[in-house]
Amino acid sequence: MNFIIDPISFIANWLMNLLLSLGLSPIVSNVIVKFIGAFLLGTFGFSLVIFTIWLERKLYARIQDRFGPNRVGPWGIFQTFPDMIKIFTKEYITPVGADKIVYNLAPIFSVSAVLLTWAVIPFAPTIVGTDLNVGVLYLMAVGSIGALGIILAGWSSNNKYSLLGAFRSVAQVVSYEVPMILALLIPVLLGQSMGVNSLVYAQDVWFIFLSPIAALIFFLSCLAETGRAPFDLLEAESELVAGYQTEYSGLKFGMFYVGEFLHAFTISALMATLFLGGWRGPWAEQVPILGVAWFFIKAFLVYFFVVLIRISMPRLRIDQMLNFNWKFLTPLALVLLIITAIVEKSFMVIAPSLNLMETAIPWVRAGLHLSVNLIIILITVQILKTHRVKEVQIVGKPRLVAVAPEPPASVIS
Amino acid sequence: MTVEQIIFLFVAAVTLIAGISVVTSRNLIHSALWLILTLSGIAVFYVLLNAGFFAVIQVVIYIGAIAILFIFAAMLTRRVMQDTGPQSNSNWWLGAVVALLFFAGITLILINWQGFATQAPMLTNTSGQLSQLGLALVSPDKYVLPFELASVLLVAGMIGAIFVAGDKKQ
Amino acid sequence: MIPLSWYLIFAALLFCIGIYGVLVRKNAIAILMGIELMLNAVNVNLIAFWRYRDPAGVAGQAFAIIVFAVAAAEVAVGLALIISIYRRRNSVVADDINLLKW
Amino acid sequence: MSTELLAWLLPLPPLLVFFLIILLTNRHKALSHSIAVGAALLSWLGSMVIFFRAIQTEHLGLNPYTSAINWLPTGDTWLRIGVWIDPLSAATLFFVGWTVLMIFIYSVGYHNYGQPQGDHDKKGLQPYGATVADEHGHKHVVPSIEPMYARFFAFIGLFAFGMYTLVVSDNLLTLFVGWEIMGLCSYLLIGFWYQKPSARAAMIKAFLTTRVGDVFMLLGIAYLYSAVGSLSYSEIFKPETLNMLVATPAVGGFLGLSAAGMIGILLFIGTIGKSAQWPLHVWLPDAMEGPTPVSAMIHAATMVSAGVYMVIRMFPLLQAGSEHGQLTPVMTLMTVIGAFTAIFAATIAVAQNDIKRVLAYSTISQLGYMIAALGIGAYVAAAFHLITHAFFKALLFLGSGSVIHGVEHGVLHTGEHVDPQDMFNMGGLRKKMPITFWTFLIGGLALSGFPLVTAGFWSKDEILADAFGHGHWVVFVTLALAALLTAFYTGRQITLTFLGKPRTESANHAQETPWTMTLPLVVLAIFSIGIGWAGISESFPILGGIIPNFAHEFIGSTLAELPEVLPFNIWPLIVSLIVALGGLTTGWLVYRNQKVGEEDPLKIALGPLHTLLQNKYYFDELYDRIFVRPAYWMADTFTNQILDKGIIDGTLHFVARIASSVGGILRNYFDKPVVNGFGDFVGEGVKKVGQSIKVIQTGRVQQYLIMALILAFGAMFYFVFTLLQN
Repeated sequence: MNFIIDPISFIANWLMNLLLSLGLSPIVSNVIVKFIGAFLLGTFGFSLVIFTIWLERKLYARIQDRFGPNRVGPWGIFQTFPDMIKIFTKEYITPVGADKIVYNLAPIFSVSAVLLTWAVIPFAPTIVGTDLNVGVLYLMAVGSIGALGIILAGWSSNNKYSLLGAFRSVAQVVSYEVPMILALLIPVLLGQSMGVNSLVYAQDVWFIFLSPIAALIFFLSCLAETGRAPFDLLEAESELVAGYQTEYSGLKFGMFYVGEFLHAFTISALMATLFLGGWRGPWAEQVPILGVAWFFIKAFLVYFFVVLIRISMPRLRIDQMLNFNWKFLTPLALVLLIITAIVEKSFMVIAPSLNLMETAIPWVRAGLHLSVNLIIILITVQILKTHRVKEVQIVGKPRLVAVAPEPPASVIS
Repeated sequence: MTVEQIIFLFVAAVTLIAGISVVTSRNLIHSALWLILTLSGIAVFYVLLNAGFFAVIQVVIYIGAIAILFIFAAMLTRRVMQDTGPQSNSNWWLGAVVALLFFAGITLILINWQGFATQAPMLTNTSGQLSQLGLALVSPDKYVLPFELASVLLVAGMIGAIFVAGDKKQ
Repeated sequence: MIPLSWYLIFAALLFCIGIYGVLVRKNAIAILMGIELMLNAVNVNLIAFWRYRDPAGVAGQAFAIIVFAVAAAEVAVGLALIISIYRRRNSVVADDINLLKW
Repeated sequence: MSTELLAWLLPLPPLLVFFLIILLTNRHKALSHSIAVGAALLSWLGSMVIFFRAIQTEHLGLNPYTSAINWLPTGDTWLRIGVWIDPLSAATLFFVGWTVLMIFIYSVGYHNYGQPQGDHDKKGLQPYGATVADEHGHKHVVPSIEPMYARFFAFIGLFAFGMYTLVVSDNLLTLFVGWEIMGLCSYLLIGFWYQKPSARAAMIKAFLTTRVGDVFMLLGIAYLYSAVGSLSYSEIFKPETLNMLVATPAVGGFLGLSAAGMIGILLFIGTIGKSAQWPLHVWLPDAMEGPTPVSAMIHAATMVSAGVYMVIRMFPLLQAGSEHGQLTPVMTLMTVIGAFTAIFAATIAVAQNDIKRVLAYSTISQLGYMIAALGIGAYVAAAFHLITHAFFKALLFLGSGSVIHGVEHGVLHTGEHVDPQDMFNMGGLRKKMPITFWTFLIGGLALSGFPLVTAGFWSKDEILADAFGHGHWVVFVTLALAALLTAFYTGRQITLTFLGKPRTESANHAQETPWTMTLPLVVLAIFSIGIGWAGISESFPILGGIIPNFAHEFIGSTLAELPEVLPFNIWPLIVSLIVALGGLTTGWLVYRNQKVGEEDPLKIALGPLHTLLQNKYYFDELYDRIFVRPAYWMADTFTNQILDKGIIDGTLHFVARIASSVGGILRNYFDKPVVNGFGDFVGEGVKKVGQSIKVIQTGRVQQYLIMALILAFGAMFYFVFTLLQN
């Protein structure tokens, strides 16, 4: 294990020996090393954000056929630093009647939720935060904490609009959690384990090829989770000012901002690990660092795609978004889950009798799953077409004009 | 006093204080937050008890869903932002007395219970633990019935909640 | 090592705090929180018993899961009821909800 | 067709007629009377065939035509019924056949068949008349047809069935059946015009009095059956059974009678009822309410003679135990009753004005004659008199019917309101109704015993001769007196109705009745004369030997040993001559020139005695006071008032009152205070307790929880400290 192949674990061992040599008990030293590792991971997360902010603004510009930030540093690389400084120096304004504790706690929650997911993502066969055997479950838990942060922010800022924004965003986040979890279950099912690292190991054939639909559902629901792209009603500029972030300013607002961007990159990282085989690549086993490289290439590829969607897609209405989730994604996810389970089970039963070559088995399995998924796609498309026709007719009907909508009593009395 | 015991005591203290503050805090939202703290404390306990799966489940279900529900409910059912007046009803001391009595009673019974001070046995194979649990939950001779009943209960709860709280206007 | 008694005492304490919460709090939602506390205390006990009495078996864990499910359902329905009561009676104080008497 | 089978079939045609008319041909008058007369003809033909066959057979008495079948299972043996044709029944069949046929034909005319429907005739009342307009257009009233025409024929058909079964039967039971059917028919026919109250009273009176007699007769039959074990004649008249009966004392040791005596008396009482002898004679005069053919058939020819027939049939039983002519107690009783009834009825007949009532009483006295003859042992004479009497009495009744019919015709014609049956409204009908007059005259002479010519003379003379011969002086004298009175009232009747001048306008306009009524009269008249010659005793001075004494040989042979022929004695002959001619001439002399509205000379002569006779010795009033009023009293006051209302209702009311009072007491002193009280107490108690406990239910959930927890703690406390201790 030399430095080139696996620098991080090398450093980790070196540090461990250092501490032991200092005479600390193994447990304590182990704790310290783990602590340092966590610290490094956190800072790496934040530093990534700086880079991705610049990257995204550049991409926006290029897509919109303009240059984007190019004043500070070559190609505007250092543009994010003056932004950061600007935010840091902004004045802390806490609204009157705001619930102090909760008001300050909210941004911490939202950022911590995102950072916690990084603990589980494996960059390389040996480089991973903690290899929890319930890694996927951990991801779900952390996802829900994010929602909590939003509510508290919206509530504690003592402002009707922020509360309204909070409710809308929480509704969106919580409802999109369901299809995300269901989509997550499929790789777990295929990989026979809940540990993220073991999932990556199981991906001889990338899961995206086994069940493209699951990948699609996961990708879409994660987008909704982060509140970006077509689903960005959280702080839709044109409507509710900045949603739940209106009362925040200064560093607190920065925290939210960073949280959001980091979350965008995290979902692309997750997408990469779960469906694109994570650090799987030609020599990833032997050279862990190479695994890291593969991982980041895939992650940035998905991230590019996320940004692309964000730029090009128009914003969805809240009812369209919820209908899309509850009437399309969730049922599709459920059906998919059931069918893949059946296919998987039947394959395991039939496989021995087919006396295939040892190596061919995963490919046959992949082919089977792929074909099943294609069939499902065709059917859903067909259903959507018929539904589409009905939709047009309904919309076509003239609607009563100038009827004062009754104020919803349930929201705020 | 091993590290583990120190952690146990520390976390127990934190959870208990959070629990008491849940019960006594004046602001409903604050008590909800304290509740979240206690729940996470209990999640830590699960980790101490080598039940990692349960810790995560605790976080997902309680903190992720139930706490949020509480906060939602708190917000939906408040006339004015701040709660006013004493939060506990008149004969609170009777409640306190009963709680203490109960605590005393339970501890007494536990003390008399012979298995009270058993030490933690060594955990052998923890690897298959989770899958074993999963299998137990769906194998007919073990716990499939409660599992199915729980699912029925959840569906019923869902439908009930929607129906009861659903806005009848539209 | 931590003996089982500590967990049981801790669970009992948490349980009694829950009882106090239920008996004393005016606000219906606070009562529900109290109930949540009690349920969690039970869960701790269950897992503790599983860990200390029968780690090989799976009964404790299964029961804990069922308790999770029940707690979730209970909260959902409870809060739904409270919201509908609030909508009709404009008050969530337990004392006001006293119609169910002779 | 063997005689036995013919005998079996004899009664059936009238029965069929009865059912046919009742059920089917009730509305068709012509059809009904034709099938009725046809049936009578059939039976008449059957009886004539049987009679002539019986005459040809030797010693019919010893071996009569008989056949019997098992009818009622009495334990392991069977009660056998069947037919029994011996000389007596053959002879009876002869006169029954003839009289029944004649009366059927007569009824057609009597009920004015062919006349128009009555204007306002109601069912159950005598047809009054119909106004008819002849070719000149002026109206005059004509007698109308009987509304219940077919019904009459049905009943007399049933009656004929009864009579034939009685005559033909070989045992006492079917005899009794025939007896009862005739009783029923007499009841129905007397009360034929049931709307008339007098007819209704008469029918009930007839039925009840005959019923009294029948009860005793039934007792006799029962006693006989229990003694002998069978009722058929062949069994009873065996010498050893007769001796056994004589030997065994009567059940109750009644007056020292033997069983045979007892049975005889009981059976004889039946005959007293049926043949209207002295104590039970009251119903026969009132029976005249019925239409005349009924009176003729039932109350002259057949039914009443049925009683005598039964006694003749039972003669061997009644005579059992009498050595060489000495009278058994039954025979003495018969003699007494017979003689007394003869004189008694004759005296009443003299004072009657109604033409039919005179004949009724004469029937009673003639029956008295026969019973007396049987009493003294003159078996053949009685039987012979029975036959002759049937003929001329039927003739007299039908004659009176046709007289009444004629006078009624006159009444309708003149519109006078006068009683067509009262002899004092008639007179001078000789010229108006010649056939009726001559036949009635023959009948009257036969009844009074006009010497040598009429049958009545020979039969009555026989009886007187026997009485004289056997030395029964008292009987001889009374019968002679009765004969005198009979001759007198017959003469009175004939002179009043036929001779002299018509006393009323309607009598003046009386017309002769149609042929259907006069033909039977002529036939019966022939028989009233002819039949007598069949019984002239050989020892009669001149005419003795010419015609063999058929009656004696034939009818006499029914008895085991032929009764000995009495030597001729001149005295009874002289007496009967004097009596017959004297009575007739006095009757004619007294009433020769009776004027309209004049008093009855006899009334003047007898004065109070006459009123006594007119009112039939007040027997009706006597019976009314002895039997009828007590019966009513018994029914109304005693059973109804005292027994029913007083005792039964009384007790019931008493019990009811007690029950209600007890109920009241219970209600007020036990039910209300205790039971209701308890119920209320419980109810109120629960409410109060509920009230007090209500406080607990505050509606606040938390308080409930506290209470529950405290209780739980209590339980836990108990558990901890007690159970764990030990």
